[in-house]
Amino acid sequence: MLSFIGRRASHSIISVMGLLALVFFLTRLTGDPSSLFLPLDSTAEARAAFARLHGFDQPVYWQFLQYLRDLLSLDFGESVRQNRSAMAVALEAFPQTLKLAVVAMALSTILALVAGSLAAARPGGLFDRAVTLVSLSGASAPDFWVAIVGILVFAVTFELLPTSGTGSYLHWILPIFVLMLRPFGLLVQVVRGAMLAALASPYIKTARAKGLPRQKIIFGHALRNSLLPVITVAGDLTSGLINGAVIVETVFGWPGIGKLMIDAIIQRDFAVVQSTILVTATAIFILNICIDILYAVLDPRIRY
Amino acid sequence: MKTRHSIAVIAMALMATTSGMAYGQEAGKAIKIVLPEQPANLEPCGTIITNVGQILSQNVTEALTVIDAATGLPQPKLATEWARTDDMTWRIKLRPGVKFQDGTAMDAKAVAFSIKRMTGGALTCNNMAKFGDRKLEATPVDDLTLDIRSDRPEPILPTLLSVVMVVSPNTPVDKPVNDPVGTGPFKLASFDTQTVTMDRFDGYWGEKPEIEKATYVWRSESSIRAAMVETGEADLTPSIATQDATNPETDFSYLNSETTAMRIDMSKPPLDDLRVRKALNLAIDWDGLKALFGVDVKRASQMVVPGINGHDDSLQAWEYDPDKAAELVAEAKAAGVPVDTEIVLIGRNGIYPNGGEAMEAMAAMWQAAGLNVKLTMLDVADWIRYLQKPYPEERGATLLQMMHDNNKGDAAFTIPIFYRSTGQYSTVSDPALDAEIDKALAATGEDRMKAFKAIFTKARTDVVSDIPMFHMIGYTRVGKRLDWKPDITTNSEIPLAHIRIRD
Amino acid sequence: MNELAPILSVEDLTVDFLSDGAPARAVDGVSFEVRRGETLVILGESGSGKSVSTSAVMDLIDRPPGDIVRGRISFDGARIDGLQGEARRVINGRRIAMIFQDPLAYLNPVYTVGRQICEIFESHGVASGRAARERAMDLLKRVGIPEPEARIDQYPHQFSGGQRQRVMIAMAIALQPDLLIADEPTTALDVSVQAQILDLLRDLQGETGMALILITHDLEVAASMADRVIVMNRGTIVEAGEARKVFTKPRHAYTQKLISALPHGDAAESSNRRSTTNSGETVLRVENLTKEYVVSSGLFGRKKSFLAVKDVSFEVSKGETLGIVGESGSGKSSVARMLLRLNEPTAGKAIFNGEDVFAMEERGLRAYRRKVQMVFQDPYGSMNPRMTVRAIIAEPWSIHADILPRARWRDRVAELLELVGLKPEHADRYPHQFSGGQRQRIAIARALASEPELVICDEAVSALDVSIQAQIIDLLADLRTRLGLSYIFITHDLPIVRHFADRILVMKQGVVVEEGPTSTIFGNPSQAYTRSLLDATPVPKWLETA
Amino acid sequence: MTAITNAASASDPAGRARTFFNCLKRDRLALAAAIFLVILAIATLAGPLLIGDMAAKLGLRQRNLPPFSLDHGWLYFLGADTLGRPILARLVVGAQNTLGIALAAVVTSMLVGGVLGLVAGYSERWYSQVIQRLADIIMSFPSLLLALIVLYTLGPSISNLIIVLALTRIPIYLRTTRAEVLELRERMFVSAAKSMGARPLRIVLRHIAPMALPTLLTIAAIDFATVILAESSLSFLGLGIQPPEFTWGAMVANGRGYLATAWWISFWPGLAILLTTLSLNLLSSWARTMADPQQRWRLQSLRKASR
Repeated sequence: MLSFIGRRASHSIISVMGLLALVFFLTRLTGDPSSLFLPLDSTAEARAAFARLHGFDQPVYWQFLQYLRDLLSLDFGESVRQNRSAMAVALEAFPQTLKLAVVAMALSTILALVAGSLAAARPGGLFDRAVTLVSLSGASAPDFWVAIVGILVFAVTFELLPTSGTGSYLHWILPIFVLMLRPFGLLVQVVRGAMLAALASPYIKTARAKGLPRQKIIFGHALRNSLLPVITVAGDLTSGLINGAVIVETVFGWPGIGKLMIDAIIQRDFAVVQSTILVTATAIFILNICIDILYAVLDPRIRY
Repeated sequence: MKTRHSIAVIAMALMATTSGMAYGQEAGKAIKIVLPEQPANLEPCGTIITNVGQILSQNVTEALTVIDAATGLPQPKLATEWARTDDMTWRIKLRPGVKFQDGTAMDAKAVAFSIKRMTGGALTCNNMAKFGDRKLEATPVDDLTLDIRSDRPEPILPTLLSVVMVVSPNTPVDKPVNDPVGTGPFKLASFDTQTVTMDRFDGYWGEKPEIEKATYVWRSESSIRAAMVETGEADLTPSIATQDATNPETDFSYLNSETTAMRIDMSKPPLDDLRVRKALNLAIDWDGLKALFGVDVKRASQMVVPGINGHDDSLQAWEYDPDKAAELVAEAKAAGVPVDTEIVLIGRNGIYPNGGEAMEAMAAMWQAAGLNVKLTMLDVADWIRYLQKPYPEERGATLLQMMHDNNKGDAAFTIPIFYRSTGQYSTVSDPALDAEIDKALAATGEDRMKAFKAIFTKARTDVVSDIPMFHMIGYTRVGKRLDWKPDITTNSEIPLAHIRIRD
Repeated sequence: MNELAPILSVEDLTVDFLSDGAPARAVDGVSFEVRRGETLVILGESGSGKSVSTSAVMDLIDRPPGDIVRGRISFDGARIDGLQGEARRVINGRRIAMIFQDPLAYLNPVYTVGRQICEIFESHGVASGRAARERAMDLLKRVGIPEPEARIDQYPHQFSGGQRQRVMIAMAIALQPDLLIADEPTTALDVSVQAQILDLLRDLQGETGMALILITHDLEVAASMADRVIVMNRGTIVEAGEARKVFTKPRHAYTQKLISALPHGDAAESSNRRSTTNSGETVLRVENLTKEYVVSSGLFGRKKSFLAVKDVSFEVSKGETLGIVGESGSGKSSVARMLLRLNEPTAGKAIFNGEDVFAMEERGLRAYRRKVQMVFQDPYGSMNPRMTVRAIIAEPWSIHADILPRARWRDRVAELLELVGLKPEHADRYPHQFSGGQRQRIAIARALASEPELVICDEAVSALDVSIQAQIIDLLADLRTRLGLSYIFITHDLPIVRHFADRILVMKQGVVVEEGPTSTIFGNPSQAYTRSLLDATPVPKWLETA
Repeated sequence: MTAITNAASASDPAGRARTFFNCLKRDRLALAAAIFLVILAIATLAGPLLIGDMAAKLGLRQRNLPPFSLDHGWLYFLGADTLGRPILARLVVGAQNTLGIALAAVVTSMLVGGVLGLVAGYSERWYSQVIQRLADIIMSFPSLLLALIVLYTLGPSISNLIIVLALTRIPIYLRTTRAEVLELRERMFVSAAKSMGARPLRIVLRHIAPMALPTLLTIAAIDFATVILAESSLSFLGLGIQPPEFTWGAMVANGRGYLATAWWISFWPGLAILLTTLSLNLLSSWARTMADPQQRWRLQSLRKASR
């Protein structure tokens, strides 16, 4: 197990380094930051001074070597626009996204487990059809559209919820709801499918032959065995959220890392792009390792 | 059954606690302003950036002068009077008894420090862009007097000084800051990824503002900003979209200092032909197009708004005349102009609300007039390559969507950039016009104004290197609690001291 | 005992499985009964409806797609068909219990065996917590699991096949049911383990006096356990009666056919299926073949290795059949896979026509793979389900372009199909449209397509019903004679090779324990292990008790 | 030996199509979805020829015309957009770009991901590792960031949009294919082919790829929906398709500012996206049931024997 984690970690480090290098060179291809950072009517002289100040006048490979050298001393660079350490900027935004992602994923996983297994208990029944239709519809609507309509309906028309921002628990409801739509829709399908497969499996016959109560068969035996595929999908969806709650962050003014990353690349604030990537990629790799460990915990047959 | 019942109970309880609750309105004289964009930093040298200026200008930091929105002329602020001592030098008298928020006295040395910090080159200063390549040198004469010398005659230096934010001499000279200390009526309290807050500065030299505390937040969607003011979550939001400005009680329109236009690349055929350029102006259904920009926008005939020194009120904008346009195109074609050449219309994403739709509409109208116009929408970075010299070598005939903002009161911030052959955005190359522009820039008073007007007339009728579209309208939603009206300066500053709270 | 009223009686049970077309009748008008303390064996080949009948007793048939058309099931005097919910729970697990063929699949993989046993006590309200655990421990001890204290917290996959079946039995007898239904309980097990499990069932029955319904396709198992037998074929009962009578004087033609196909018995010694054309010329010589696997085990696993095959040497002559016999884990299949270079050996040589197979490069290997073919245990699995029979048989020719010109393929496929006893028009069908025996014929046709010298049969008949096994072996023997082939015939079932193999190699834990001519191995085995394999073959019950 | 199980019906194509259709009829939701998709396909292919010109016709005098009125002709039945163009015509024309982009992206990512997955799964050489690390990198590369970088470096165009969308989906196919291959290559018929001397290329193409394909196709159906939504997200951020080209996603994004005043501008394209993706999801779930022998009976008309 330890050797497995070690192997995974070393793979992850290779991948993160590859990712950083890729991002470094790709972002440098997107153009000169001075044209965006300085006002339109700045002089060429001012632009040259700006480039010199931030090292953009050096060849790209040289910039990369310097970046690597600085990385070794845990210097992740300065944000050109925010006038402070890029890593500090990224680490400030990351928990905001993480909070959203964790809550949204936890809720949608739990709800999907309940709804999906109830649907699978009577496949083709009214509840099954309703759950399928509702969850898939939610997953099929453009999220920004749902978000804006949600604000207009719940915050403006009925004044039940705040429009946006952070603060009280009420501020969480709409963003979480919007974030949950897609994971919930997909997970319900996964749970339902896995449950149907589990319910048709031999050990369920044994449980029935043993005279176990129905609930115990469904939730104790079938659901427990359906968890693995659910966790795989939930893990992928979580990585997606960590990387890309951009829409929700933008609409609801949630100061997360997704929006930060997008803004940073739009403004060519390269150091911030690098730092956000480093933070999210590390988080995702840690998440993946956690999922592998969870696998081993949930399925005693898996040994690394 | 039982669970369903309890869900209903929870839902009811939730509604009971939330309905009728008001968000964000803190008791007392505190207000919340919601901006379209997060300020990346709060460096006082970057106040010409809209979201920095709207927070800092007139609130935390003040300049030596301030531009009068109505006349475009500089008014005293930290400077009380100024005079030109020779061609190159202005002598400034400072307001006595002014203190920075850190307790330091505002004196000639402090102002010289601020000018040096700005021009020294140790940090990237956005506001410097307004000075172009001028060199400034400030020399204190006594405590409250200083001389500012420029490397060439500068008739409008007092106007330029309105972008020089005076900061405490304790500010680091070589590093940008996010905690500026100025002389303004408000003192910065906090700045994080969600809010900027500021408290009233009790040692302020001027009239004590009514507001005690201000909070700034930001949301990018206009409809959500409008909704926040509507629900009382915020008190004020600048620049909402036309379609969101639906409530005449709270939504104020004001002519801002922006002028939208299309720049015609005069160097490439068929755009090198005057008839084609005129046809471009005539082929647009201006009244129809206006609907996209908001009913209150003003049709523009020149690149500066009324109130700017040099604006010609008598200059008429082009009218919609599709027949005449077609006629001109036909004429040009007959004269051998390759009017069928593809003309690339370059739009910029998000340049102003409905900007993309406006480009689509204009492209369609030009196509209807018989011109081969193809629309391409570019991102800022790509778009800038076409905006600024040196232009891309491989470009063909282009029309470029642009928006010009002159809020500095003088056409000198407009004319040389667009019409002088060396101008950064210029496609004009006319030595006679260059000479005329140079003369106008050196002139003062009435002469200066007349010369500018003549140039604008020439640009509109004889040169036609651009298609001025509209003087833009900003819509600001102001909560009913506040007594304040936006004006032309709102795009660059929201002076909290002017805001009153209704009882 | 026979005077007692039947504990279970099934009358006129008819079960359909529904699909798009006409319903498929799985069980048709089946009636039987079983009394306390009695063992009823339901004997039948796959698809005969024997499992469906007993599943109906426990309400384990999913409806739909299952559909009980009619029938009446009474238990201890009361009707139990149609019972649902709580009423069903009183019966299932408490009064009737069931064990299944494949305990690895039928045990929940994610729970410890202890938990799965305790669950019965808990959900029937008999005991819980520590008490339940104590009782589970006793049960494990009773069914012969060594060190139950340690093993109670282990998961099903950590047990061997026989132990898993013991765990299943422990679960089944937890509440001392009146009736135990055992559905092919020993099918996947080695003969020696099978004997132990059958003994255990017999002992338990003796202790508790429960009734036992044993479902099996294995005539010997049936004979060794049954008081009474019913024989099922295609959903109906073809013969029923006292075990001894049915086995010694079968009346129905189907039963007669079954019993005559029994490959065991001394008559096999005079079988004509053995080779007649052994020339003595060596085709393949294997020397010191060894395979070592590296495995890690446990949560913080250390690397461990074990020898799957150790120092195995043998020779195969032209026209000869070499039988390799061994129980699961004996390394016999590893030998086969290495000989085809599907796995690489750790050490050793295999000389085929003078060349070392393990030293062959790409080219030589391809030529070698023409000359040596394999017939796999599961004919269905060894054929691509998306290919027609024609494409399957022609595959060797598309791999080795020089065997046969494309124009001749069609005719040759027809020839080969006829050779293995199928019709040429079968060529356009897909594997799933054939029965198990037919599929194995197709697999043999494919093996013959490249005109091999040596065919390796890895458990080639183990998955087939008894009556089919004999047919396939006859076919193989016939082909050997006609085409001059050599065979390596790998199996776990010693009696099967008795009348087919010329020489036999007995393997145990990767090592050859005994080697010799077939008659010597059967008549006078020198090794205890070989003897134990022969002895483990069940003996009919009436002989034992007589 | 004479019995050949369920002989003729399953192999003859017409019979199979009928069985298929019968199963579709049994699942009302899937049937509705299929009908919707067929109508959509017809409209997408034929519509632009008939009313394509109308989609670009300006009508600044009828900006934001409300729906459900026939005063301006049936094309304006769903209302008009911010430039007064008929929404109905734009929906039909926009479908071509929307579905075309999604289809191209899904097919590209399926092919590239599938091939890489076959290689990574079948080969144990160094490049298998490289492919997997690359997949890891793309998986942890935020898709929107990737989109931005590609669009900034290559410029906005439909083909670049397809590249972006395809690139972000490749790992899904790669990982699925690899997992399938890892399982399939242990299957007996692969061993059989190997023992007959088949070369790796033949084994992969003839035996493994066709078996992995159904799984990939099921994923592709859901992915199609995902790509349509991803494209609309890009449009929301201003990075999607650029005017004058448009997709449903771009229409929703453009109309979002009018939700409070002219809801129909973004509602109809939003509904089109929702119905299309919903239909694909429903059909994909139907197909999964069909493919599972243990579950297929749920879609069959179970005729009981007479009692």
